[in-house]
Amino acid sequence: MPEAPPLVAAERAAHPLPADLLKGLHRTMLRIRRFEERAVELFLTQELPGFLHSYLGQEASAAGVCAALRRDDYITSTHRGHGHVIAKGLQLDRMMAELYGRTTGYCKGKGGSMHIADFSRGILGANGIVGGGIPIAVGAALSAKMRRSGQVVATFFGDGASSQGAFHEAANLASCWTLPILFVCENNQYAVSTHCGAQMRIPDVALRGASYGFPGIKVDGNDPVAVYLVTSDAVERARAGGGPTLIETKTYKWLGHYVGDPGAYRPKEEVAGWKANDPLPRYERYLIERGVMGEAEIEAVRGEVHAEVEAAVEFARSSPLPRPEDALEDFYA
Amino acid sequence: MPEAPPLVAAERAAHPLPADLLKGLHRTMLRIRRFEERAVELFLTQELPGFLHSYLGQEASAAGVCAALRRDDYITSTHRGHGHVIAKGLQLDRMMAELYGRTTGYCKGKGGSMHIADFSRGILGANGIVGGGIPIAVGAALSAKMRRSGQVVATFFGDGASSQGAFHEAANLASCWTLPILFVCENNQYAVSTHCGAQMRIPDVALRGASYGFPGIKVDGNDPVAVYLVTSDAVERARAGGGPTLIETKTYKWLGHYVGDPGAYRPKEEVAGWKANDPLPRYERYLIERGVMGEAEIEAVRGEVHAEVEAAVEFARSSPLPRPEDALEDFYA
Amino acid sequence: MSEIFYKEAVRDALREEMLRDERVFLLGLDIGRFGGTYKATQGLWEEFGGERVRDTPLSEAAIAGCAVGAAMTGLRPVAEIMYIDFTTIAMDQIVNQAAKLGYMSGGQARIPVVFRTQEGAGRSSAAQHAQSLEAWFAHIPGLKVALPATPGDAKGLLKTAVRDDAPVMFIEHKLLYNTRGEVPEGEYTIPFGEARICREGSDVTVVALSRMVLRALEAADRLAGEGIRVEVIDPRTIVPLDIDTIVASVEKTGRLVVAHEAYTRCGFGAEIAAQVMERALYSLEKPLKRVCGKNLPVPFAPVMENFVIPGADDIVRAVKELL
Amino acid sequence: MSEIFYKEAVRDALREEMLRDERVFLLGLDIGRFGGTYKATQGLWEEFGGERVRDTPLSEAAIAGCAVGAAMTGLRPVAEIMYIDFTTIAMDQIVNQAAKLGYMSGGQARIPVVFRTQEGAGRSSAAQHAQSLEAWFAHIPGLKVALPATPGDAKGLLKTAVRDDAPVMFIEHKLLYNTRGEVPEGEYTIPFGEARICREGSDVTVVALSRMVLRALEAADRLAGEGIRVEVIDPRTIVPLDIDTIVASVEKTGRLVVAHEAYTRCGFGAEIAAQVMERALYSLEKPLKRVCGKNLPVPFAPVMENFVIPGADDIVRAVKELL
Ligand SMILES: Cc1ncc(C[n+]2csc(CCOP(=O)(O)OP(=O)(O)O)c2C)c(N)n1
Ligand SMILES: Cc1ncc(C[n+]2csc(CCOP(=O)(O)OP(=O)(O)O)c2C)c(N)n1
Ligand SMILES: [Mg+2]
Ligand SMILES: [Mg+2]
Repeated sequence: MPEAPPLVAAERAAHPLPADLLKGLHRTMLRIRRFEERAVELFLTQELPGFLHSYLGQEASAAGVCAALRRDDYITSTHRGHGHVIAKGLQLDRMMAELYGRTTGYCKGKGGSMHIADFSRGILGANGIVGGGIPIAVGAALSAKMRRSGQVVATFFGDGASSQGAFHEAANLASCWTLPILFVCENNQYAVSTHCGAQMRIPDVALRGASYGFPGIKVDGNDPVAVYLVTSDAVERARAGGGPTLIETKTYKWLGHYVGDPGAYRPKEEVAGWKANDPLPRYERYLIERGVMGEAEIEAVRGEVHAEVEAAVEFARSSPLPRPEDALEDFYA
Repeated sequence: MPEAPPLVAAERAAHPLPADLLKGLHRTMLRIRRFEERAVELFLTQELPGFLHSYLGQEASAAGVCAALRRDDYITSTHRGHGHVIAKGLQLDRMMAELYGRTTGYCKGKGGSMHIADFSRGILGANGIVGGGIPIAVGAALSAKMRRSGQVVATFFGDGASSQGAFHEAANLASCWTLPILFVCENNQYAVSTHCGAQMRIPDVALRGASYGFPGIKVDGNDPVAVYLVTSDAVERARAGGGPTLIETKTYKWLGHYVGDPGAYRPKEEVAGWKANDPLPRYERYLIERGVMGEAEIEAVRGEVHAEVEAAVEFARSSPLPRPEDALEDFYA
Repeated sequence: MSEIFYKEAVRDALREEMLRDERVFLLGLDIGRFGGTYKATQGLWEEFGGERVRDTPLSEAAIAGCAVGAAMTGLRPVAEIMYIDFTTIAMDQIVNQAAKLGYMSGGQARIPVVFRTQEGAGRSSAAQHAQSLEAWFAHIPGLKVALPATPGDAKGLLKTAVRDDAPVMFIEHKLLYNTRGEVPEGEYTIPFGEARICREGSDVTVVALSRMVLRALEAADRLAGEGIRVEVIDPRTIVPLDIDTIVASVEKTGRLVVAHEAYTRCGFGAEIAAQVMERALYSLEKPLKRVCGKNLPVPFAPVMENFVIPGADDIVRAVKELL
Repeated sequence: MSEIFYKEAVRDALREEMLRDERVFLLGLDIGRFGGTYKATQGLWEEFGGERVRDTPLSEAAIAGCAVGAAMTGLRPVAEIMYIDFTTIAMDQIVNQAAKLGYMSGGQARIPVVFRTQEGAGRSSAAQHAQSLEAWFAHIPGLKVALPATPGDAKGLLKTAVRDDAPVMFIEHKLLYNTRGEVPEGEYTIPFGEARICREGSDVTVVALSRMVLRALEAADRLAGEGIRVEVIDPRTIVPLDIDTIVASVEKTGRLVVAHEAYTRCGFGAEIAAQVMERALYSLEKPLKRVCGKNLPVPFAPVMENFVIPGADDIVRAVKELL
């Protein structure tokens, strides 16, 4: 069985990255972490309606990818999308308000957790249909190319989504038209209860790039710098007209499929192993070792992020509920 | 760009095949050729309703594949399916009757040219939806496996069909379950007017086997022996529980997409080149060189096949038309 | 009679049919050890093993198509499509293949496949997880369509579906899985095409589908307090449809309300309206009322979601407007 | 006025809109040099080049999804799905994405996409190439649905569709491409939601869709010979629907026939019936008649195909039965 190219974390030394960028990655991961922890609590105490797919454990993947994007670059996201949109720059308050179904939410309470969008930030929406966002992202990439805007698109999807026909059709189309797009497969090992080994008979989704004639690269999805570096290369290629790249970030979701799913289908040791590989302390150690940040500064950021999340909860709680008839607004057909 | 494994025609000498088999391939090719020539004539003189997708030029592909199958093995076919079902053993008279929309046709005039089926011969139907037959074939393979019948399935589809999500989903599923199935992509270079080079950015559909963890092999689709040998290996593997194989037969359709399409999108030299590579005389030369058949015997077979086709036309013409209310029969829901 | 949950009724039906006929098997997403999103297959993987309770990759088109191919070749698959919203990915296999190949082959193919899925809003899951799309399938000749509203019907109709030689869309409702109801002891099946008169009444006929049957009964209860006698009819299968029972009721009451969660426009209520108009126009004393989902995507926030989905109040109001 | 073919009307509309607005572009199978299966895009590739007239791989889900993404980000794509039967492969993108994302994003997204496709039987293409599925799309809030019956309407409605900020299903008919009709000189558009009274009459109202409009006019002609005055109405768009015009006509005639090729059950005729029943029940003197496709897959052989698809004779018969 062929293997996809090796992890790039080792290449770090060759690419000294600016401290700002490294700090930014850290803050993003922390914002995701804290937002998600809080959302889980609020969900379990039944303050939040609907259901919730937690991004806990995968923070490095979104942070690394989005740090390599411009503000006007596009992303499409998934049912497990909070991390993506936080990394792409959304405000936690309006996000939290959306989770609460308030009028101040990004989608005025019409979308909810699974559907956060902010077009002003290039966020074309999360998607409740697994794989549904991938062809849409290809369309955005075509649009960027036709409008000669220089924008690039990153479309996030899971290991499970790579079994969808939509992935295949979209990847092939993007290849035929040499579009500026990154197919970012976040392989968190499971699609609901189905292990990726039962979802496909190849070790890496990244290998599928070869079916479309573009590079497929796997990367340690718990290493934000590695993800950033791989993504940057792909973005550069895409912007220069070199076409698509498939990036597989190997990571793990800590909780089960949705909040409330105990995830009993997973071996305990597996979960423990990945939790021991928590991307956040690992990256903080790295920052300290490299002298980018000190303990105190890290602690200060933690405090800021905590406060930001609490303020977001306050904002959401005190925001108005929609009126029933608001359902009639924002409908154009 | 990686290349799929090379043509196997050269390996022939190592596999001396029985004369019966070699003669059978020849007769099958001739039966397809003559049936199709006649159908085209009948269509152009407006004796046949609907539309017609001609298999002319591709005869070696169906003949080679089906010669490697058992009578009870299954196939699913396509809009360009006459060759497949002739090679799988159908009678020309009931086929022709179906093209005429007569009650004596295989589907009693309900299916027509694009939908010939004969379950008693393992022919699960041709399909008007490009790619539509592929998941169905996977289901038949699952059924064969669950029933422990030892049957194998071959699903035919075109180069264009390989862009369909259904192909991807079906191939991956067959791989996950190690099913006894052959994915036979007949790459006749075009999907309607779209050259396969505009349909994908890889040289061979065969390369896509790697996305699913099973072999992908390309073969000269105008060489019935080569196709037979490759298929036989794959069938053997499948029957032994070794799972799927993707086989790409490189060939060419002589006429345009449907009868009546002048195919103006194709360079004249390309058409001429492929016609010069006519699989039939080429194979006949081979048979003569190898001493399997003499000119006279070949001529005799030609005569028999001509007569068979004429009889089929007669049978169809003299068969009863359905009554309008026959539309109400054969409906079970 | 014993009281069980709707999800148990589904599970029991599958289990009994699998025990009865070894050709019956299940495939779908996370139906194995996980027991299905709504736990309707819980325990079956343990009992029958992974050969007959097959978790699939995340590929709805392949799930449906694989079921069609298996059904054509001697097996009797029950394919689960997790949400009816995801049938959009499997439509070719359901509509162009399963529904048509029997006919197109001149009657050679039998395609005894059941597509189990669930529909409905009410869980703040937003517009892509809350549709009720039964009318789509009812439009397509070659598919039967069942919508059980109670555990008893779920069990009896599902057993019938598994035994039917034609493709069946078996549409459960996500908010019914945890409802309880009486189920007869021992083996039973419920024939397709026989409506159930859930409550007799002479003033107004309410034809309700799926979970709206419960809302209709609730409304009927409340209206009974005011002396208004509502007849509640659950067609149970919409293809085939027991129009005779509906027409007989309308001939008695002269007034018709249809209630379903599906979008009003081109919902199955329209078909009922048309058939009543064809067969019993002169019996109608008042215009039709449709108490159906609004013609809007289902919004996330509960207060808006409740607004677009009809409830018992809406039925009460509609009935009163007809008097 | 000049007489042109329906396919030319489609082509002219696309061409004029592409000239007017550089954001408009086309994508689909074989629409480029090949000019489209029914030649409705002929010449556009030569005029606008492969950037704006884009041949795609054989991937309907990607075609539709790509159009949605392009529409969200500033372009105005017209995506061709070669046969409406193949929308089954693109349903998720059309129904869950195009129709809903504008709403779900709280109104942020505008999705000005046109899905051009064609439907109908009559060419012995068998059941997978002969459906008329407009009711599916009319069921889904968030999609507009147009069904032009004449070259004039094809051109005017398509131009409106391209300019609309909501997704539009633009459904042509395969047997209309080679029909001719008058088209106004110069720029014009036809608003959505305005029915056309194709022929006035006071005895019976016939509401017909797509190619059945022609059959209805033929029937009306023949009936006129017997002194029967039929009013023929073509809604032209079914979402939005000009129900007022239909109701006004029924109030005049008291008799309603609906005619479409789509399967009868859950066809759009049922929706018209329901709306008339809601709005004009007391005006109806006779039961509704539906002259629609039989509830059967479309068979291949011409004699059987003609049997399942309604024609002018069937309309004549239905009208007479109402008198
Ligand atoms: C087309 C479709 N099928 C099924 C589902 C139900 N579902 C939601 S998430 C999910 C698993 C997705 O797995 P993966 O793509 O690996 O993403 P992850 O949840 O692991 O982030 C499933 C089956 C869906 N939303 N859409
Ligand atoms: C899903 C679908 N899309 C489009 C078509 C129209 N169509 C029929 S055959 C064909 C081309 C098929 O190309 P290929 O798979 O290479 O087969 P070939 O015709 O070359 O044998 C197309 C586009 C169809 N029948 N089904
Ligand atoms: Mg996953
Ligand atoms: Mg081809």
